[in-house]
Amino acid sequence: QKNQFPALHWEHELGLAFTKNRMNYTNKFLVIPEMGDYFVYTQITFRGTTSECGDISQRKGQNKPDSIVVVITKVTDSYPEPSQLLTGTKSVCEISSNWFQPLYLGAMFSLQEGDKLMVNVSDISLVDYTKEDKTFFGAFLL
Amino acid sequence: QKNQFPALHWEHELGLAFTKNRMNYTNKFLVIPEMGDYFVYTQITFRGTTSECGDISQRKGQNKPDSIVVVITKVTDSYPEPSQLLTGTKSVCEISSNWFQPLYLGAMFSLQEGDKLMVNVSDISLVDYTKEDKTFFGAFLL
Amino acid sequence: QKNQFPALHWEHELGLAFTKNRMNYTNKFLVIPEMGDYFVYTQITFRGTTSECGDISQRKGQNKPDSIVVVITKVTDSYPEPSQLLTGTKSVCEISSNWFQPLYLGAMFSLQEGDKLMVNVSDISLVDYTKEDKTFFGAFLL
Amino acid sequence: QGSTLGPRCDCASDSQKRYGQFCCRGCPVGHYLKAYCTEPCGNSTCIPCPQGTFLARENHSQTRCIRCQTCDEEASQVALENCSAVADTQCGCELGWFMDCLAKPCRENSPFRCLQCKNYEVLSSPTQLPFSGRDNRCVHCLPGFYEHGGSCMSCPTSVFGNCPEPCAAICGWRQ
Amino acid sequence: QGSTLGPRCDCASDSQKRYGQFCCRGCPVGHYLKAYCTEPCGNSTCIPCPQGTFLARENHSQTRCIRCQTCDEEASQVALENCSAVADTQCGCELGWFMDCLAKPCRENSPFRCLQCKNYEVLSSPTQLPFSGRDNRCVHCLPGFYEHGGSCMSCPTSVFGNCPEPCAAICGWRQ
Repeated sequence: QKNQFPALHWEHELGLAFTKNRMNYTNKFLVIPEMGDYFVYTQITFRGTTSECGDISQRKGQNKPDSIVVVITKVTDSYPEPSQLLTGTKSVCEISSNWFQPLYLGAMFSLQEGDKLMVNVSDISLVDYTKEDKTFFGAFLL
Repeated sequence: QKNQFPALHWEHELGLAFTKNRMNYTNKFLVIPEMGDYFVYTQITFRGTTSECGDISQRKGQNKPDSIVVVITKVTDSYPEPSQLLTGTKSVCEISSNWFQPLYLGAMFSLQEGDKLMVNVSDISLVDYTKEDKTFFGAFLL
Repeated sequence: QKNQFPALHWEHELGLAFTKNRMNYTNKFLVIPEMGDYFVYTQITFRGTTSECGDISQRKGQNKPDSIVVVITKVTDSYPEPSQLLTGTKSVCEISSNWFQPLYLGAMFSLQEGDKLMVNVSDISLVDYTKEDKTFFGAFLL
Repeated sequence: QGSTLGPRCDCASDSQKRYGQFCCRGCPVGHYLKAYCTEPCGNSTCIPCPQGTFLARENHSQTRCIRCQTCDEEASQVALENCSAVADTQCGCELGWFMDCLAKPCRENSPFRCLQCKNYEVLSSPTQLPFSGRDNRCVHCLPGFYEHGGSCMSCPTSVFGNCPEPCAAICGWRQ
Repeated sequence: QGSTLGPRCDCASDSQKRYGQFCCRGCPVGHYLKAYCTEPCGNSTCIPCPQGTFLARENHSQTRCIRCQTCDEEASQVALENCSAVADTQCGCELGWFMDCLAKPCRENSPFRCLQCKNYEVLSSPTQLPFSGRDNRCVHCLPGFYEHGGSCMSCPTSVFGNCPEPCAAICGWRQ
C-alpha cells in the first residue's frame, strides 16, 4: 500500500485550529495519545486550471481525465509500513477555464497510543490553502 | 470574513428532524446550550439547469464556471462579526441539460453556551429542499 | 418512499473492518444493539466509462446526464416499510474516457434496538469495491 | 387459551410481542405510537400524525411519522395529491404538461421536470411517470399536426409530397 | 450611582454583562480575552493576537483570534496589505495586473486570479476587486495602442483604413 503522495503541513494552534487532551501535532502528524476508537476526518479543497482533457477544441477521441486524491494515512510503531485509512479520489475533466471542488472523508478507527495520522494529497500545488474553513483535518476520541 | 450569502430555514421537529438536551432551533439558528466540543455537519443537495458555461455549441474559448457554495457560520455574543466555520465550494460547468450534486461538511469545534450556528448557501433557488434525506444540518456534543 | 436500489454486502471482520459492543453485521445489515443516538456514515466510490451524455461528438442539443445514488436505509420492526435516512445523488456527464468519484454521507439518528441499517446504490456495477479505504460504511453510539 | 371469537391477540402471529412488556395492538394507519399498552393485548396509545407527516401502514409501533416530500416548483412540478396523514405527497405534472426525467435511466424515484405539450392534444388525466422509460405522455397531436421525432409537426398543405396518415383530412384527397 | 465622570461601566449598554460573574470591560481590537475581570467593571485580561491572527473589532470577549487568510500564489495573487493584529490580509494584484474572477457571478469573496495587463498603461494604484463585475482594471492602453474588446490592439500604421481616436498621434494625419 505504498502511497508516495506528499503529506500536508497543518496549523494546530491559531484561529479555529486547536489540540487538547494530550492529542498533539508534530511535523505533519497528529499523534494519538491513548488507545481507543477515534473519528478521523478531513476536507481538502482542490482548485486548478483546465487541463488538456477538458480542452474540447482539439479533441482526438475522448481524453484521459486528470485526478485529485486525498488519503488519510496511519503510521504505527507496530508495523514498518504506513497504512491508508481513508481515500477520496476523483477524476477531473472540466471544460471551464478553471475549477475548484472539495473532497471530504470521515470515519471511525481503532487506534493505538503513539499512532500517527497524516494527510497526503496527489498534488500539493492544487490544494487551496488560503482559508482554514475550506481545508481542514481533525480527530477525536469517541 | 463578510459572507453575505442567504441563510436557510430548517424543519426541526417533523420526520427525521429532532432537537433534544436543550439544543434548540430558532429562526434559522441552532443554539448551543452548553460550552463544549461539538461535531457540526451539513449536506446540501444542489440542482440546476445548465448555464452558459456548459453550452459548448457557442463557445468562444473556455468559459468561466458557475459555483455552488455552502457555509456553516457561527454567530456569538463575544464578537460582533459572524465567523465562517466550514465552507464547501465547487465550480459547476456541466454540459448536460441539467445537473444535481451534494456538498457535505463536518468537523469538530469548541463552542460557547449561546453560540448560534446557521447554514448559508450561494443561491437558495439551487437547493433541493424536496426530501429531508438529501439536505440536512445537525450538531451534537462530544 | 420505496427505493428498489440493490443493497451492498460488506466485510465486517477483516482489515480495517470491525464490529464491537454487540453491534453486529448480518447479511448486508448493521444491527443496532441498543436504543440511542448513533452517527451513521458511508462513502461509496463510483467509477464508470463515459456514457452517451458525455459524447460530445454526436450531440443533438444537450443530453440527459446519468446519475449515481447512495442511500442509507433503515429497516425496523416497528414499521413494515424501510425508510431512507440519508441520500447522496449526483448527475454524471463526463467528457473524459472514464470517470471516478466518491459520495460521502454522515449524520446522527435516534435508533431503536433491533433497527437494521443497509446501504443501497443505484448501480452495483459502478461501485469501486477494490479497496476498503475508498468504499466504507459505519455507525457508532454517541 | 380456548378459541373464543373476538379480538384474538396472538403476539407471535401479529408480531406485537416486541412492543414493550405486553403484547399490544399496533397503531392504525395515520397514527404514531405515543405509549405501549398497559395490559396484555391492550391498545397502545396512538396519536394522529402532525400536519406535513404521514404513516401509510397499519398495525405498527412507529414513534415518529414520516416527513411528506415537497414537490419541486423550480421543475414546474405540482402536487397531484397533497400529503395526508396516511399518504405521501404525489408529485406530477399539470394537465397539458408531460414528465421529463432529469437523469437516465428513468426510474420511479428519478428527479423529473414538467414540460409543456406543445401542439399536443391534452391527456385527460395528469401524468404519472411512465416507468417504461418513455418520457413523453403527450401522444396524440392536435388535429392538423402529426407526430414526428417526439414532437408535433403541422400537416403539409403544399400540393406535392406525401401526406402522413394523421393528416388525411387535410392532404388525404391528393393520394 | 452618581453621574461621576470617568470610566462608566453600564453593563446593559456596553453589553458586558455576560462576561462571567462581573460586568467587565471587553477587550480592545487586536487582543483576545485571556481572563475575565475579577471585580465589577474591572478590565478583563486581554492578550495581543499572535502573529498570523487578528481581531478587527473592539469591546469583545473572544477567547481566540481569527486566522489571517493567505493569498493564493498559484493564482498570482499578492498581499496588498499584510495581516496585522487588527486586520486580515488584503489579497489583490500587483501593479500592471488585473483581477480576473474565477467564477460567476463575481462577488466580494469570489476566488480570483491576477492576469497581466498586456500593452496597458499601468494603473497608479494596485487593484481591489471591482464588485461592479467588470473584471478589467487595465483601462488605458499604452501610447500606440487602442482598446478593442477588452485588450489593447496596436494602432494601424497602414495608409488606408480608419484611425481610432486614441491613435490620432500615429495615423491621425491621414484623416
